[in-house]
Amino acid sequence: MIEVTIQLLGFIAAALLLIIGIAGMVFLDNIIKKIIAFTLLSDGVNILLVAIGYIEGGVVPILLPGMSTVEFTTHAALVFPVGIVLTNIVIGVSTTAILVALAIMLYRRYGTLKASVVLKGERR
Amino acid sequence: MNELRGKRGILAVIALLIIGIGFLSSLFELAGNVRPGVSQIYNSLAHLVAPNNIATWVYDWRGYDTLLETAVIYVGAVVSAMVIGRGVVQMKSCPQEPPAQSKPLEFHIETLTVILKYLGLPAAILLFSYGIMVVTASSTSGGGGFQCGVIMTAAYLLAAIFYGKNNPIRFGKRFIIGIGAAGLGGYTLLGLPGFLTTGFWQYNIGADVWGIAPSIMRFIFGEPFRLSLVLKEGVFFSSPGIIPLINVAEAFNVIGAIGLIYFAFIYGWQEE
Amino acid sequence: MTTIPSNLWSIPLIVAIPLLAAIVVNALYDKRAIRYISIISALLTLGISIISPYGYHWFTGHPAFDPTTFTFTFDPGIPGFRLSLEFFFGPMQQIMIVISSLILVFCVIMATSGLTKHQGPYLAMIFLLFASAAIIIMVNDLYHLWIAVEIGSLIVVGVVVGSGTSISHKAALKYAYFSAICGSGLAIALALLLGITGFPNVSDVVRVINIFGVGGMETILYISFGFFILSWMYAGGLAPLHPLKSEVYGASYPHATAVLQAQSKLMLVAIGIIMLRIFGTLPFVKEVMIFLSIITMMLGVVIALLQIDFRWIIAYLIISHSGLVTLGIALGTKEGIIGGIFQAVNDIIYMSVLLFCCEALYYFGGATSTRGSFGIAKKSPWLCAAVLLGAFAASGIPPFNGFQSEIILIQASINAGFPEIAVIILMVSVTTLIALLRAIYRIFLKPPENEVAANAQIPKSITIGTWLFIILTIIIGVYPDIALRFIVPFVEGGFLP
Amino acid sequence: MTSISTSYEKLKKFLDEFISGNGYTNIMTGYITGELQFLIFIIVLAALFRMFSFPLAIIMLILVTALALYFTPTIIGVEKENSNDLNRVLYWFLIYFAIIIAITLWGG
Repeated sequence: MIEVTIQLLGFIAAALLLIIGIAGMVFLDNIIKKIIAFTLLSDGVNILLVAIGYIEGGVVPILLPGMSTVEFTTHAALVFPVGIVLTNIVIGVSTTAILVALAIMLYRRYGTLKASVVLKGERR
Repeated sequence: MNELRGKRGILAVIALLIIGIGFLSSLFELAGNVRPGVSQIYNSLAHLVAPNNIATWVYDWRGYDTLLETAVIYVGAVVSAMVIGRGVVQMKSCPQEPPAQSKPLEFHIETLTVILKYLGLPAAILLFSYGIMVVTASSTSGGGGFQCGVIMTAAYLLAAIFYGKNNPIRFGKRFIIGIGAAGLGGYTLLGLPGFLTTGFWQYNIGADVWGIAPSIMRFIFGEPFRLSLVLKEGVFFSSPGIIPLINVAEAFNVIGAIGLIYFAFIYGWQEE
Repeated sequence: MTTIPSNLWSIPLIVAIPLLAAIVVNALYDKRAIRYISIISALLTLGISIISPYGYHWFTGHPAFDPTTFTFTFDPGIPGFRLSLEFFFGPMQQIMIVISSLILVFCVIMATSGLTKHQGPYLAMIFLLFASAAIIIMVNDLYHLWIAVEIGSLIVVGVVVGSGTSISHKAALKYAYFSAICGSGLAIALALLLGITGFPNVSDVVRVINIFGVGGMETILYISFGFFILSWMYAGGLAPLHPLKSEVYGASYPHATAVLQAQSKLMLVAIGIIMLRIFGTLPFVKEVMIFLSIITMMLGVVIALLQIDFRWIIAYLIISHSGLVTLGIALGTKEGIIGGIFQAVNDIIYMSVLLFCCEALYYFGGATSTRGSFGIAKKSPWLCAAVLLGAFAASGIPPFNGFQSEIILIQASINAGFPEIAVIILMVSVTTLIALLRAIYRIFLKPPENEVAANAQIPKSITIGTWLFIILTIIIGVYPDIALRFIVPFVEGGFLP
Repeated sequence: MTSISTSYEKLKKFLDEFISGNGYTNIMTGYITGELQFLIFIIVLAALFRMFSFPLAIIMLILVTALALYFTPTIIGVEKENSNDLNRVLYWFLIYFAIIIAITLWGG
């Protein structure tokens, strides 16, 4: 029997977000909806990372007065996976900005946001 | 959207299910079996640098990564502005189709309620000062550069929404780009002192955990931010070193970058 | 024996100079000084990569933790867990970076002389593109690899939208869209690897997996490989994503495409080698990589045959030849890896020749379509000779460099027990010639039916660049040891010395 | 099974509808070469299955050859499937990814 821990719940949430995100990016046709699906995907990655850094009964990796260094070492959340989340947020922001800017410009040119119309295959 | 209807759609759903099942089954194995690895070493050395170990991780243990991460948002801003029309280039010998014109957004500020109209400016100013507080209050521990930038640009956006294009907090384009360049350039150049004195780029000479920086540099960068940490084992004298400076540079960069994104989206881009 | 430095001076400069140059030119925007600043920075980068010694750089200067003695050490020879980010500059990295910075120099000169006024952001993107490529080939750290791949993809979008046309906007949106998916995929792969090993450094990950095992969590390794290969696919435009990557190549200006293809090949080599190191011992991993490369190779070349524009033909051929590079790495034998990396070097060189010739066609009014015939051979016989020599080099005809690497790849695949792959490599090289000659005949050799600019002046930089790279193809073709003596030690001495 | 001459006719008909005017013959050579290339390529690819299992490879080889010859000209389909349509690329991306996961996860 699988023991249900907070970490496992986090993983399941991450996996669901990821699958919903990929499904949205593939099956939805509106470019803006696709971008929203990407933000779901990116949040799924964030939750996955936070859950990997989770420690049962742990503390935030910030030293507070009165702590012991040995205890801190064993109980603080894993700082590496938690720190990567910051990077992923920044990357998500930049990618979203670029995608939205491109969507705006293509909308001005074609007057629609349907990927099957704007981004259809064409011969050169 | 004919590509994903019918048989193709069913196949795509099956493919998605395979991916999902594989991913979930792997995560069931991972739960509870995560190896701490290098994170524990980082945590065990936290008291020597700064109390906020996430900030230490971001700016000291992984300082160069964070430089590139900072560059990511800079690139994001420059590219978004480029899409809108800033810096579009054509071959002189063979001009192609004219680049798309980007019109400024239209604001309808007449419909705002009186409360919003009169509380908007104080709110924006409050946000602005809050941003400054976030980046300066963290001087002893680092952290908050990105947050400060986001808060300040939020104030900028708020002002634009409430007061239209001629809002009180209107940055010029040169100013925004200059701030961004100063931020990222400052962050990059903060690697130089460590490089010149110890040979390691972005060596945190102020904190100097390993004692390889010359004492003069340690004095210049370390002493102003020295702090004492009262822990169970005793009092540790730790120092974040150049982390607060990097933090300020990061804040400048983020203000410049997100400001440029907002600017380009709101005002469009016209060459003078 | 001399000790390997862990604070090699050149690595930060190779990365920081393009970064600073990008910031400065972006801020200057439309000033004349941009030209001089960018040329000087590109030359500086080239010089540094030529004279640099070999070694490591541990950014932020934190030592390695030796778990056997519980001490910290600055000696990279001692196998310890690296606390800081590790870069390695070895012979393979040197030849890759030297060639890409050579391309960067010519690209910058061509861009500043041939483009309209507001070049600042565009040139900034080109500098950052080079920097990201150099980082990816030098890095030995998964986390940093991920950031570099992400920033690289955003920069590619920037380079493509630089021309501001609707084709480029569409290509950029599609590419950015996949960068969003595949970048997240790489983040997941990294997160899973971090979860089962606890370390981000590639050498540490490999060591942990080899010594401690994965504790019955092979499934995670497989899933991690699956997500990892997404980034490989998309960095090099491998099989399902080849239409998008070739669109990116075709929609940007040819001088930018030269840097783009160099970056993509560097990424392919770097990510491929990292995948081999981490997952190489798992069953079916190499087979998946081999199949992806073969499909890419063939589809690229077949679709190149159907194109009716010189730029798009080259774009699909670049994709197809990326398949050759990945094939060598995917074979996993020493010979194969040598062949793959050598093919990457040669590929960057001869594709640049073709792309520079394509850039010259812009000075005849953009006469790149094979629907018309322009008779450019009569107007500029030297350009025609150059493009023919480039086509011969690309199709592996003996005195040129393409021959040398393809023969290594063919031998490697026969020795690995796959004579069929050798047949496919031969087919690819022959078809490359057919696809190129079709276009060259229409554009250059056929008597003109369409008007082109009467007295087009091709800038000297394009002529010099083209012929310099042609001379390089011949030199490497005649004396392959010039390049191989950089590549062989890298492969023979384990993946890292 | 179609002979080469009739598949040539089919291709010509397709191209007649598709491309008009100048450059017709030039494009035709490309299509014919591409067609032959692709046929040989999928046959070789089927033969490569021997790295997993030899009898399977023989069956695959015969099957694929028959199918490929039946479906000539394949190049039109190949070109259509390899177009730069975002949704089509996404579809193939998903399929490839699922196959890779399935092979590595449950095949090994």
